[in-house]
Amino acid sequence: MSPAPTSHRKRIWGRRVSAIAGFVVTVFLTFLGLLAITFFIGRVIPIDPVLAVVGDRATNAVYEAARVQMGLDQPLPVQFFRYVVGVFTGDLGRSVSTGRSVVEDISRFFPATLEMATIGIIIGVVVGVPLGVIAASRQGSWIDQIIRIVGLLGYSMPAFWLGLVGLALFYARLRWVGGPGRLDIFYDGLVSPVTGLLLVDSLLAGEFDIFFNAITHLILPASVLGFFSLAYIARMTRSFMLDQLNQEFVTTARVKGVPERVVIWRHAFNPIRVQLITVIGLSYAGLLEGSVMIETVFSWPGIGNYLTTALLNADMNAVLGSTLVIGAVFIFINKISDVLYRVLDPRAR
Amino acid sequence: ATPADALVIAQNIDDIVALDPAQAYEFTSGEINTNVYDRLVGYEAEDTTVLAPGLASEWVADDAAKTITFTLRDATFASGNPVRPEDVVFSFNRVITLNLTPAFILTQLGWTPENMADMVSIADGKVVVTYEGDFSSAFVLNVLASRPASIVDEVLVTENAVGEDLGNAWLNTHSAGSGPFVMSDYRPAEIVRLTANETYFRGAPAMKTIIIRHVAEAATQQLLLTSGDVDIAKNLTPDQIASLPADTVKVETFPQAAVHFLSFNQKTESLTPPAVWEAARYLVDYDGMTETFLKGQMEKHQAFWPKGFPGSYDETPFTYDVEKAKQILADAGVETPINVTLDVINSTPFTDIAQSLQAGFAEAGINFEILPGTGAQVITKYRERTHQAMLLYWGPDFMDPHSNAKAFAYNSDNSDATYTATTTWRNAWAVPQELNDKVTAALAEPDQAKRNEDYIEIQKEAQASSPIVIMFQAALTIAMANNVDGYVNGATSDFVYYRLVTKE
Amino acid sequence: MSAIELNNVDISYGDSKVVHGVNLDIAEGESFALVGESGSGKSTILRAIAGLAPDWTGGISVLGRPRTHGIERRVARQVQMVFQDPYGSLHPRKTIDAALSEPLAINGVGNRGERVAAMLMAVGLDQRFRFRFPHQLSGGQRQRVAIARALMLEPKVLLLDEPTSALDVSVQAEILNLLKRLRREQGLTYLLVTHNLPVVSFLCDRLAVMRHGRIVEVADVALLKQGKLVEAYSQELLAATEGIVLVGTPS
Amino acid sequence: MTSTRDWLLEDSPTSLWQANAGRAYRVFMALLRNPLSALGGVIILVLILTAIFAPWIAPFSATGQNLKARLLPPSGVNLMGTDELGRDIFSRVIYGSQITLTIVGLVALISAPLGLLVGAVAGYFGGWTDRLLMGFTDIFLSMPKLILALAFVAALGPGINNAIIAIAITSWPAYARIARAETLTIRNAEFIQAVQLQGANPLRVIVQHILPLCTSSMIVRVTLDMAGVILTAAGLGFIGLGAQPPLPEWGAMISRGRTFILDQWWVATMPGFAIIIVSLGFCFLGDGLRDVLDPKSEGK
Amino acid sequence: MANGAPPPSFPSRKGEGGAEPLLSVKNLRVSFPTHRGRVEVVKGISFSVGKERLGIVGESGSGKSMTGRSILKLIRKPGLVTADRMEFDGIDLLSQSEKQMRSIRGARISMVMQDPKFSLNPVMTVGEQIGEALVTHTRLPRREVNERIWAMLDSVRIDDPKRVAGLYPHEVSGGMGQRVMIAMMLIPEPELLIADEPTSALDVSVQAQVLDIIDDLVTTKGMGLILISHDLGLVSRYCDRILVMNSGVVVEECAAGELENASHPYTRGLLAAMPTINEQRDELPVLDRTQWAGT
Ligand SMILES: Nc1ncnc2c1ncn2[C@@H]1O[C@H](COP(=O)(O)OP(=O)(O)OP(=O)(O)O)[C@@H](O)[C@H]1O
Ligand SMILES: Nc1ncnc2c1ncn2[C@@H]1O[C@H](COP(=O)(O)OP(=O)(O)OP(=O)(O)O)[C@@H](O)[C@H]1O
Ligand SMILES: [Mg+2]
Ligand SMILES: [Mg+2]
Repeated sequence: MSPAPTSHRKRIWGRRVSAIAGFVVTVFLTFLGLLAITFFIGRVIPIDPVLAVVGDRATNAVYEAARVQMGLDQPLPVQFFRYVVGVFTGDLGRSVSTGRSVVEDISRFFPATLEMATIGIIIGVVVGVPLGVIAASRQGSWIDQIIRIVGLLGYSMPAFWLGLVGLALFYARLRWVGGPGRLDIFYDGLVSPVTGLLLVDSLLAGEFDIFFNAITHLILPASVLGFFSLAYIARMTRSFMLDQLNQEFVTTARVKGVPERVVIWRHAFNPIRVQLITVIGLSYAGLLEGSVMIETVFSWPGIGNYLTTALLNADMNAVLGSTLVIGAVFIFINKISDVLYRVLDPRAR
Repeated sequence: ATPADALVIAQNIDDIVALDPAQAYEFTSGEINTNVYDRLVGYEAEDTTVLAPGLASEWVADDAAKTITFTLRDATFASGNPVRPEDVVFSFNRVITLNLTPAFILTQLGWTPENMADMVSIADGKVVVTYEGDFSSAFVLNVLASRPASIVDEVLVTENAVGEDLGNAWLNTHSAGSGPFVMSDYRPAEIVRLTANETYFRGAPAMKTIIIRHVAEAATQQLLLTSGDVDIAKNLTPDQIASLPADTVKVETFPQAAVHFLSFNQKTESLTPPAVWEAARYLVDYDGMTETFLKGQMEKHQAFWPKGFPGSYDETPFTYDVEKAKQILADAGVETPINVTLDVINSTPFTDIAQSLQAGFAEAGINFEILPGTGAQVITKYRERTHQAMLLYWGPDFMDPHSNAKAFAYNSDNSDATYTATTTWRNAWAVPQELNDKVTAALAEPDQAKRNEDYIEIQKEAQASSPIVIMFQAALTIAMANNVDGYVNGATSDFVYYRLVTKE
Repeated sequence: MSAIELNNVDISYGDSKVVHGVNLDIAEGESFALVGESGSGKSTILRAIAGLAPDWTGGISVLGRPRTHGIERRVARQVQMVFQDPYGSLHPRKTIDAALSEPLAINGVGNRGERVAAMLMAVGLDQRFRFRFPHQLSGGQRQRVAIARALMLEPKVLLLDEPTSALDVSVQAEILNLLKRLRREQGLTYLLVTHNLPVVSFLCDRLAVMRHGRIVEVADVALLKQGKLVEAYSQELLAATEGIVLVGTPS
Repeated sequence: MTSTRDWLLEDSPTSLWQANAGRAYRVFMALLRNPLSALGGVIILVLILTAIFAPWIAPFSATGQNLKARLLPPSGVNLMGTDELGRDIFSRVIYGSQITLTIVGLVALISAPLGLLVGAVAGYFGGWTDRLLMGFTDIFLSMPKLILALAFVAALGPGINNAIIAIAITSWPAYARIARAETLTIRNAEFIQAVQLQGANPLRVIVQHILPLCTSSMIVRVTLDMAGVILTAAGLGFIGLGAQPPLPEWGAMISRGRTFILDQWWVATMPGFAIIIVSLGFCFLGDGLRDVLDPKSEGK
Repeated sequence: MANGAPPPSFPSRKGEGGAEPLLSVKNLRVSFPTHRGRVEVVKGISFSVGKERLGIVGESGSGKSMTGRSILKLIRKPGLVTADRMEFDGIDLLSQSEKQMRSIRGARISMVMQDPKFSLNPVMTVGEQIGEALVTHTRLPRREVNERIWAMLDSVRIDDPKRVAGLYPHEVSGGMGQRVMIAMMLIPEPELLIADEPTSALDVSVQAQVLDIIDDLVTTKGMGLILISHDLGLVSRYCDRILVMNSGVVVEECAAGELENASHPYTRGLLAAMPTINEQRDELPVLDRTQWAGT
């Protein structure tokens, strides 16, 4: 039962190395699977990608030349292999609908979405978590019912509808917020993109006007997104909290005479932080893709818009590239919540 | 509110694939090319129906020798480089060498990469254009007024060429023309910014900046317009237009060259009887649609060459008459019901038209199963001739009746192998030889008046019997702020001009 | 022939070995107890015999035949196990009838309805209970059902893992009586895990005391009754038990 | 009446049928006792009845056009107004319930059992089976769901059936995860070990013993997800890849009506309300079911 | 015995209890709604405790824990507690607000919860949780709090208090968990301790150790103890007085030493049903529930 310490350490090391290797392999395989599925879906789409390049009136010669140039004359496995090789050398190919390299497109569109989704998730967390906690701690009261219903509404409302109504009300009628797009026309193109996140770039450039203008444009779409994540987060928080509040150790805390505030936040809330992180991670990832609908309504030059347009034009490089990026973010977020899980939950250490 | 010297437009611009005039083939890129480049001759903002001198101040046509000699005016590109005959030669050569989509417009003139040195040359500081084929110089001038014939700045383009691309990549994001504007910024699916060219030979435009902002949602465009954050909204529906506030917004209507049609693929057995074609003409509720959801957006038109252009045939002999259609079908012994699919682009107003057609045709026992798809999807199918019925539209490639006659009344080889981008071939309609001949003859007719007569004749024939039912001619209703003046929108997107716009 | 024979058995869970070199020989018809402190590996031994802890070395044979490492049908019909937790050992969504028919269905035995009825009778449960769900039963009733289920296949050997420790004395008595009666009637062999010495005294013939994964003592129950266990740890157990058990129970 | 009730609540049922009916009855009563879940149940019931009796309820046909009566505001004749082709929106909403119900039903029928099976098998066998199946599941999970659905529909061609398939394909992985997690907790339960000891083969253990326990949480989850399914279908309709015209699918109706949202609000709003109400109905019901079917509360 | 616990002792301290009860309860009822209407799980029991050791025994589900919890008003909606009287040291517990209860809980009455596995917060260290009980009711510098925690852990015979204080509940064994629980409830030095099955999870040898610890503290600090268990032997050994409960009712009350002479058939049945270490009976007598039903 007591092996020599060196061999013990070796075993731990071995385990750690194999854990890391396993992790890398699974991530890699997940990526490859992601690529393969998107790739093959893309190839069976009944849309001819060549047409997106040459238009519908091109002559046969022009059409064929473009086809060969796009590599579509090769057998599917070869195309896939070429694509994968490209991906690992940082080349996602060229988008036929914008005519630019996909990497360039994504580096332009993705930050816009990221910015919106991030503000959205911040709203969702800052509002949703306390709401969930309040609802749980007053289970059954009217305030709980209202929070529940608000939460369920978030599940039941079409996002594009809410976005349009929001625009009509807060922008057109009340003029409280900026309209569609990331900035007023007047400010457009004044700061050169560094990170692509306008809020950050404008601060870096010291352009506070632009910063505030960007906020007025961002706030509405982010709030709409935020509403959906808020609904989800509040709901999950409530249900986690209820689970905790019914636990014996909460009663134990009460037996000690601990104030209710401490019971709720320290005893009931602390244990669910970990679960909440997973929930938040999930809904953050959800927001990234959920922005597809919102972006159309708000003319937001984001990745969701890019992706759908690309999809509808069989612009497969663009579709693959954006799916890859969003998928990568999904995987990344999942892993981050795994790591945080380990850091925050003593049971998992 | 928008700045006084800037025109802000809300428009769906995600159709842009390329902006290089040698490659551009979409509506929006056509618009931008027109405002950024000049051609030797062209239809100008002041009157879009008259062919006017462009970079060529004058020209001499020799129909016998099949040459036209152009004298260039004294102009400069926006870059400051002078416009030289070499630029013209370079520009035409580029199109033929690159051989991208719109090249076919120029290759009609018999130009090939091999013979270009002979076909376009410089003599005495003038450009001599030679063409080959049975057509008149009038036709050639129309071709040279088209988009791919735009003149680019050879010096600037060559500086920015990469490898063998003749500057193609660079021109897709920059401009190198002599037109009234310079494209100063283009971000796909986001924005196009045009800046005034102060050295434009017709005089610098009043608007210093034109901003075309990508807004896909019509409702959002409407919001932006009524809020005063844009000056023009381009893609509003008739219903939206009807409800705009008259005190701040005005609406202008521009007839368009595009015709909308319903066509039957002749590879579908049940759609081959001419009686079905004829009955179909009585099953479209032309007036019902144009008076309601197509109001201001389409006009009833039943021949392939649009109204308002020389050679058009404006009679509309068919009306919605279910009984008559039933009679025609019964007389011909066509068995109903006929069940076919109808492919349609899944956006307004196409789906609405399709649904209206569906309701109308069902009355006579022709049942459509509507298959909406994205534009790309529908075109893919169309190109493969795997559709059954199709609801689509056609805009001429250049403003000569032949452009449409070829598409709607000419098909000399209906075999699968010889793909042709005409409506006739794509619907597998083997046009009767007699009609084919008439189209060829009209093209070669040097007398303009006679030529127009010929086209009217061809249209009458095609209207009487063809599996293509032309229903409407499009119109553009564009809503703009009251203070915007001088916006010109000709019959196609190639005729959109911003240089006369002023704002009070 | 011995019912259960363990020959120098080591059992591990993953990397940690929890049972070390255990030898046991239980005769057919015997009732044998395993006692010892918590975590000493008592349950683990039972699980290994049943096939639920497949990671062992050494020799285990049941009714004279060596046992393989997984779950075997043949063994299933000879050896059955009753678990400690009456609440966890019955499927919450299945009626008692279903739980008792299941072993018959698995092993293709016919005439199920009657057998179930007879078995319910044998464990002293009224037919009223037949179509109830487990949550409609008390702990003791559930444990009877669990015993009944173990007996459905008419095994020779019953492995009992603390079958009464979750129950009250009053219920415990019923179950102990039941076990004693069944053994008498059906000639069963018991291997019973417990840390309750009076239970051993009531139900068993011999006992083994375990500590830290090893058997420290095997003794006759008579010695236990007389408080004459040899090993120090056994004595410690005895002392703790005596302190708490009421002295001079009425008999 | 009382005798049926007594029969149902009988403590000692005399047959399996009575036992199961009694359990169902208790669940049902518990649901009714919670006002929100009762409301949810009523909404779903109304939805089902509406779908069945649509031809009798709807005053007009769902597809009959009347171009002269376009975009009329709600009135006594057209309760919810008319749409851009002069069709009665109320009638379309009524007929739309059939489509919604079909979508919801089929998605649930396809994805939940699939997810259940994959998850249970992975969880039960563990090891390589688990790694393989879950790897596959994770790939699907790590793909943006909506995008994946979009891609599938784009590949299969637009239409309601393909939309259903696409949504089903994208929703099973979540169920597989739940089922796996649940299986992991059940797998080592003593009652599972007991059937293993009786010689049951894995198939039997999974199908007869593990799956029934996963179903209640699955039912809850599926019910709660139905709102999402409706919204995804609507989203596909919004992009034009869902139901084809003239089918009165609510999402497609909103999508078409969205250009009118500023001036003829009812065109998009009425089907919007329908979606919200039905989704809410499913959410309420799911919430209630969770409380009722929760094994922790089962015993009481 | 491992740590030389004192031999079984039955000191008589009954007099104090009789004189001025610390807690007196009269006609306590606890009910819960079920689908058959409200069900009473405690049906009007009365008792009083002084500075003595009161044992409550009874089978599972007889309402022992509910009795203990209702004293601290820990029963949450929809559970309902009523009583004619529930007085602790002159304070009417029934009329106390939640806030006032908080100053009583822990500081003056505390309760060792039944199951240490679920009764300890999984994400707080054992030390923090013990300290919390102290910090809530007193103002002490951090250092002193730590000292007290270690001292307390030491007094419940935990070998390495400093290390154990830094552990999380899942890192301690069941026996240690129960000792931690006890430490946590004793550190504010309450006047009355309710111990609900403090040893149910332990095997006999550890059980004895733990109970000896409590007993020791009761004796030295002079507090009242209510010991809840289902084990007759255990209660009779560690308590002065015993209440026997059955389905929400007290069926017997007697001094611990006189348990053998208990008169109620239920109590007698329980006693008889226990096997002994030197068991000679061939069959254990089982409770005949009809005998005492209706009490
Ligand atoms: N599945 C498992 N994985 C790893 N270790 C285990 C597992 N099950 C039990 N153990 C360990 O094996 C040892 C023996 O456990 P076992 O359950 O056999 O003890 P026991 O004698 O039955 O104790 P108790 O009286 O508490 O039931 C313990 O240290 C336990 O922690
Ligand atoms: N929330 C509740 N709703 C309904 N009944 C409940 C509730 N909580 C407890 N009960 C019931 O109250 C009765 C008494 O429970 P209690 O916990 O006091 O028993 P106990 O004597 O402590 O038993 P054990 O020895 O098992 O701990 C039990 O029958 C239990 O089912
Ligand atoms: Mg054990
Ligand atoms: Mg209790």
